[in-house]
Amino acid sequence: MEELLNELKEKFSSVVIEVQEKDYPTLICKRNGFVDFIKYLKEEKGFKYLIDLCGVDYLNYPKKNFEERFKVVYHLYNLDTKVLLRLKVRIPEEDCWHHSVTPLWRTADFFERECYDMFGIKFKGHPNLKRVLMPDDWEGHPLRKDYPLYLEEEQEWETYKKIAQKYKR
Amino acid sequence: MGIEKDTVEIAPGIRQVPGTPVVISPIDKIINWARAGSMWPVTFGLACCAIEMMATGASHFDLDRYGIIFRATPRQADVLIIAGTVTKKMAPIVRRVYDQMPEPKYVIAMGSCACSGGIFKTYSVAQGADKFLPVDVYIPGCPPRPEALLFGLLTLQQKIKREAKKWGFWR
Amino acid sequence: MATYLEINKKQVNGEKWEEPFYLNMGPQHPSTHGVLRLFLELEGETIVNCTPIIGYLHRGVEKLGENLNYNQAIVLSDRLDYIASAANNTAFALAFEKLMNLEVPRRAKLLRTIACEMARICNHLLWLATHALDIGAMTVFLYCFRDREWLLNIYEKICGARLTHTYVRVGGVRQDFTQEIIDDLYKFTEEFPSRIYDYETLIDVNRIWLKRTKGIAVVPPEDAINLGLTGPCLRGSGVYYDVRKFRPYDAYGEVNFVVPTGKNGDTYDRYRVRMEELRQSNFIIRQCLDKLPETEGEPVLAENAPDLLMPEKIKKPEPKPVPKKGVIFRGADVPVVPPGEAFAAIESPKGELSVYVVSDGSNKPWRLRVRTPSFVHISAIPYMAKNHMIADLVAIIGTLDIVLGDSDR
Amino acid sequence: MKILEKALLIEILKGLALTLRKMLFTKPVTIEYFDKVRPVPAPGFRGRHALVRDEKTGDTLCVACMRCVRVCPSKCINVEYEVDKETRRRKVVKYEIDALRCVYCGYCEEVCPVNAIVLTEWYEYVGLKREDLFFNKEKLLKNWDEFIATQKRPYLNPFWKPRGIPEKFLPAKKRQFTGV
Repeated sequence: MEELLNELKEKFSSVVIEVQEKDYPTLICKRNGFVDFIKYLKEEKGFKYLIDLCGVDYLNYPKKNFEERFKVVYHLYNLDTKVLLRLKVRIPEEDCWHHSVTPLWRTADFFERECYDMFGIKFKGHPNLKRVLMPDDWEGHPLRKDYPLYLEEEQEWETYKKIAQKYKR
Repeated sequence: MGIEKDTVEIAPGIRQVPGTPVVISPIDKIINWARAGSMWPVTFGLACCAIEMMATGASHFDLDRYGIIFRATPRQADVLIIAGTVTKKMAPIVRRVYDQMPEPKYVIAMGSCACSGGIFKTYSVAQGADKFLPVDVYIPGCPPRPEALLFGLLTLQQKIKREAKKWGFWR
Repeated sequence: MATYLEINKKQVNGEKWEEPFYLNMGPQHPSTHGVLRLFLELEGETIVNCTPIIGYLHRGVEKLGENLNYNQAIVLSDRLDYIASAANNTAFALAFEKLMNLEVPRRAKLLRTIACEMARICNHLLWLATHALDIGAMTVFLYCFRDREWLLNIYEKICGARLTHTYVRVGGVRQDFTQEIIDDLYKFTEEFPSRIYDYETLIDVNRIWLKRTKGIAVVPPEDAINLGLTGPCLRGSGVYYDVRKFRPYDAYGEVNFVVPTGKNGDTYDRYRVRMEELRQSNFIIRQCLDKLPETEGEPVLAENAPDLLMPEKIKKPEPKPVPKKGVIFRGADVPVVPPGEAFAAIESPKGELSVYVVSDGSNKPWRLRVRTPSFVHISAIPYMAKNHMIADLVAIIGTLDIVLGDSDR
Repeated sequence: MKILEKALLIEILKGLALTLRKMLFTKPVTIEYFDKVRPVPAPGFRGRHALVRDEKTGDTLCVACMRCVRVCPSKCINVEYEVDKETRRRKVVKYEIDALRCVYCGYCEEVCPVNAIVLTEWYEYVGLKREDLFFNKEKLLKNWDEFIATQKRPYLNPFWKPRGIPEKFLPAKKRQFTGV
């Protein structure tokens, strides 16, 4: 475990910013060169199974020690050595994009689409980056912290508004 | 009125000519009796309540006893059981399913989510199916027991039996 | 798009018909298990391309979870995978406990394990019922629901609800079993294997069943891992991976069970794996029941479990003059949950269900991420359905065992 | 042998034999609900809401502590109270539950310090209008009267005092509680 982390830190010193020991070993990575890094993990180190890919919005998070607004969190698993690894990539709000890992994992397809849908993080290299859960013409990205939980009438989605008005009783 | 002299009332509003199999009744009664005896719901499940709806139709509760048989197409159905959360994305489709049903049609909102949105007061959930559908019976519960659904269906039967003059207009 | 007459004319003349035919399946379709919509590109009756369109049951559970406190978020988890809600409860509770550093009493762990395995049996019975119904075996549907009703009645005695249990909670479980429930469960576990045998008599070697499941939707092991399949779908392809064995939680570390795996990775193998899991679940329940008397009388909720209300800040009493060694009093207001993050995964009946929770120190989660198996499995439909007939698509949806509430959240 | 088995449809005959056996020699599981059987749910089933009626005063036991309002995940409880100036006690003015929003999690009955609110084992209730299922205080008390008439006294809901939960987690009034 320790060896792996040290090796990764040495080999990819330009990508890995920080190594944290939380409930699972956590690597904080840079966006540049991330694909090479994760490809190395998958193909050389045996982290073949992508458990989860999700975004987190850190707008107004108390006592945060980084500038960027979003994070994309990966959970990778090695089926042979039973090691779970968490990777975090910080994404600034202004240029909100990230590299896609869909060419490596077919699973990442829906995960990245969901992440785009919910946070508006664009994944470069994704073959079909469309909304997955919300309708195509939905405005805004629901899981952002500045998005309201309950929409008032004026913010309502057009199609639903029409139906609700047409059949109002 | 000759009818009242010569006939005997066998049920409220229904009279029989004694000694013959002739029964005199308002057409409303006959039509409502027929409709109440064969309510065919659409196989249309949305969420959790659909599982309880299936359980109601399965071996333990057996909806067929009441002449309630699930139809897979809205074209042959009379009752739309909205079993589960209606999201805004789904609302146009639910409405389309309802529009495809022939008259007379009835709507049962089953469960908290279908009735009023329930716990999900969020951006993507329609706050109740009655926002865009005429709901006849509300069944609370999250999800309601199969017995509660049966009770709701029986309540709907009672409601149909009370109806008047809803048979002339084929809309 | 070509009309029917044009196509017919072309076919009569012996020309090759090249234009694809598009077909929409769902969201209102009896065999899509909910509100799944599939957009099919067909060539004749063969599927060339298939695009799943989901989100018709997206209720915003993750966003709503950020606005409710940790105990209230457990209520939401019931409605994710509503067939096996005890398993979902456990996943949420495990993540929250990890965040709060709670140690769950052993009796609660055993009770949770029993509830989870009952959920697995419930889920697999419903899966078998609907899968068989889709393929054409009606009798199995009636038999499975009969036995499922039995389990639901036991659940009702345990926690007062049939589907949405809210049984597992942060730091333990809701309440203890009574002797009556334990007796019921013993009776169930004794009789259930014979019921499984009944289902197998009906369909296991039935030639229609074999024709419709063997060789359908074959997934090689490498592809299964790449597609992110988990649970019985992954094990049907022959990959030995089970969260219960690899990262044991609750009482799974102390019970014996076998993780069945398939060989060919087709629909029939996945069916076999699930049938074997039914037996193993039954066995696990039996072992846990045998262990229950050892923990008789223990509490089922951890000492420092958070209150249901979970106030924003806990008001600590005035610090005592001589604090014990190692205990540090930090003023009057102490946050209930330390800031940080936690990741917990369980083997839900459908596959790996993992919860990633980020906390900012208040009583509400900052971010509640649920990775649900159905969401991933739906993304595998295009791969599996390629070059199959439309009729097989029904078997493929059935074998993946998807629940749309689970996938759309 | 295998060819013979195939030709004689052995496996299908086996299945049919099972169905026939179940048909003839087992009791039907179908319960004839409403006409003949009205099943009683297990104690603690979370059904229709009720406010416990106090035998002495004829009013609710509720002390308007607002714990149920705060714990409710779907925010379906609305309580209004006024403070009596002399005794400094709270008095419930309005107690409303929107049963259509309720998700029947049972948290309210668990946090209630005086066991005033209960989810009864009553499930046969539907509404033809939305307002039918909007319970105010009078309706809730009426629900209790209807429910308790079908019960053996003393009635004790299992979630008022969940089994196996350490005693110190419960408020003082709940610890000695033995039933209404």
